[in-house]
Amino acid sequence: MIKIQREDFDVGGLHASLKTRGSGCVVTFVGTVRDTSDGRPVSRMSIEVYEGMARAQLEAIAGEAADKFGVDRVEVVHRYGDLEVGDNIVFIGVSAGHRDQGFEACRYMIDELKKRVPIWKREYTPDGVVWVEGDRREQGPG
Amino acid sequence: MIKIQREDFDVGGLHASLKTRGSGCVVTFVGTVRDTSDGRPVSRMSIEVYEGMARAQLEAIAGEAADKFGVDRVEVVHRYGDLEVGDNIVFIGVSAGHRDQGFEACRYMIDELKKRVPIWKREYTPDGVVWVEGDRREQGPG
Amino acid sequence: MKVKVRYYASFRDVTGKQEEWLDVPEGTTVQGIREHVRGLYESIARREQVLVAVNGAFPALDRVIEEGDDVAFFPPVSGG
Amino acid sequence: MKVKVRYYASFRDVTGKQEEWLDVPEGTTVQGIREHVRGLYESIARREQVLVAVNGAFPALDRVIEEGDDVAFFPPVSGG
Repeated sequence: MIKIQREDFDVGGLHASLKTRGSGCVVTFVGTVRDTSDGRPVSRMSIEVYEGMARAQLEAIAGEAADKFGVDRVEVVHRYGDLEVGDNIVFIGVSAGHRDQGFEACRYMIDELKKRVPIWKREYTPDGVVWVEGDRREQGPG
Repeated sequence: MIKIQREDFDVGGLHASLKTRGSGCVVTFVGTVRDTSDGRPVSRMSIEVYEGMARAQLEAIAGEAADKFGVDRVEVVHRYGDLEVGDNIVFIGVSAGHRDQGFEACRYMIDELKKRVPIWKREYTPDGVVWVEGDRREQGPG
Repeated sequence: MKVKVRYYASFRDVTGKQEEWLDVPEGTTVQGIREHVRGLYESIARREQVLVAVNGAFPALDRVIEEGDDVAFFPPVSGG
Repeated sequence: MKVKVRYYASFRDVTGKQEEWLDVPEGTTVQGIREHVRGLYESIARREQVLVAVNGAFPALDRVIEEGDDVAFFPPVSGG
């Protein structure tokens, strides 16, 4: 299931929903808000999403992971809105027969998400509010 | 923290305890009991552990992961005793600044666990009870 | 032909707009509408990477824009 | 010298023992005690991989066994 939501997610519940009787493992990646970014302190973050396209891209990525790695189930949740340090940002979880598949599929999904899903972070730093764009930071208007 | 226990573990609670303010991600691997093994149906499993040595090896592996990949926190739980299909067997979780570290450390730990931590599975199949040893299955006395 | 375009993230800030209607010739390609937008906004023109999505996907640059297409401009993404 | 050895997993089944005392000469190495055990149990002798741990670690095969060492024999592990 793909979800794009403001609310936090329940890691334990998502984990349970990934399991199948044929799965030998569940691999998950959760991205969280760090208190630094490129060496600068970050006090909080806000996340903007182009929702319709983000959902379409995430569904495509989940389908690619299933095709390439033969995973059993996939769960993706991405949050938007205002987040504090330590908050969850994204959940990517897969279940699979074996750990090679599980690790590769989970890694593939987060890597693709970071390349092509239209979501942007804005970090609140002592220097002001900064858009994060790809691997670079661009100074915003305030 | 390293735990070797009969009881199930709480994935959500372990996840929460891995987070730090400086971490950007949490990567976890959970091994579960599959309903097949090498193409044979499995109805349940029992797990034996040489506990003192298993703990020492897991502590060594956690230390190696911290040294090699610079992870923030590590949690490992391995269960023993009788397990049913779908039950959790092992939890390996790490928090880290970046996802490369997180994925590599988590993968390293489960790979090392499967090589050198003295724990053995016994699968209940229609052909009898089978010790799993490394990648091979050895027929047990019944 | 009138085409509605939307701006996301820093592009909304630098254009001062969430969306606008552009008047472009029939047969304009994705590449063409990107040049058009670069011509309107100097701060977008300066950017190395200007992503254009059409109807929720990343199209080929020679794809022709049709009336009613949903066109979006944004900088490199940073989710996850 | 008397050394206590323990057997785990299928090795406990094939020896029929959880542990036993072996009488080996002073200066016996890890390799030596493994040969000794292979000599006692044909089903262990047949195994390609016979792991020996001393005091919770995998020692070098030329390590000398000391009185009081905690020696364990087991097949390849299968946790996780």
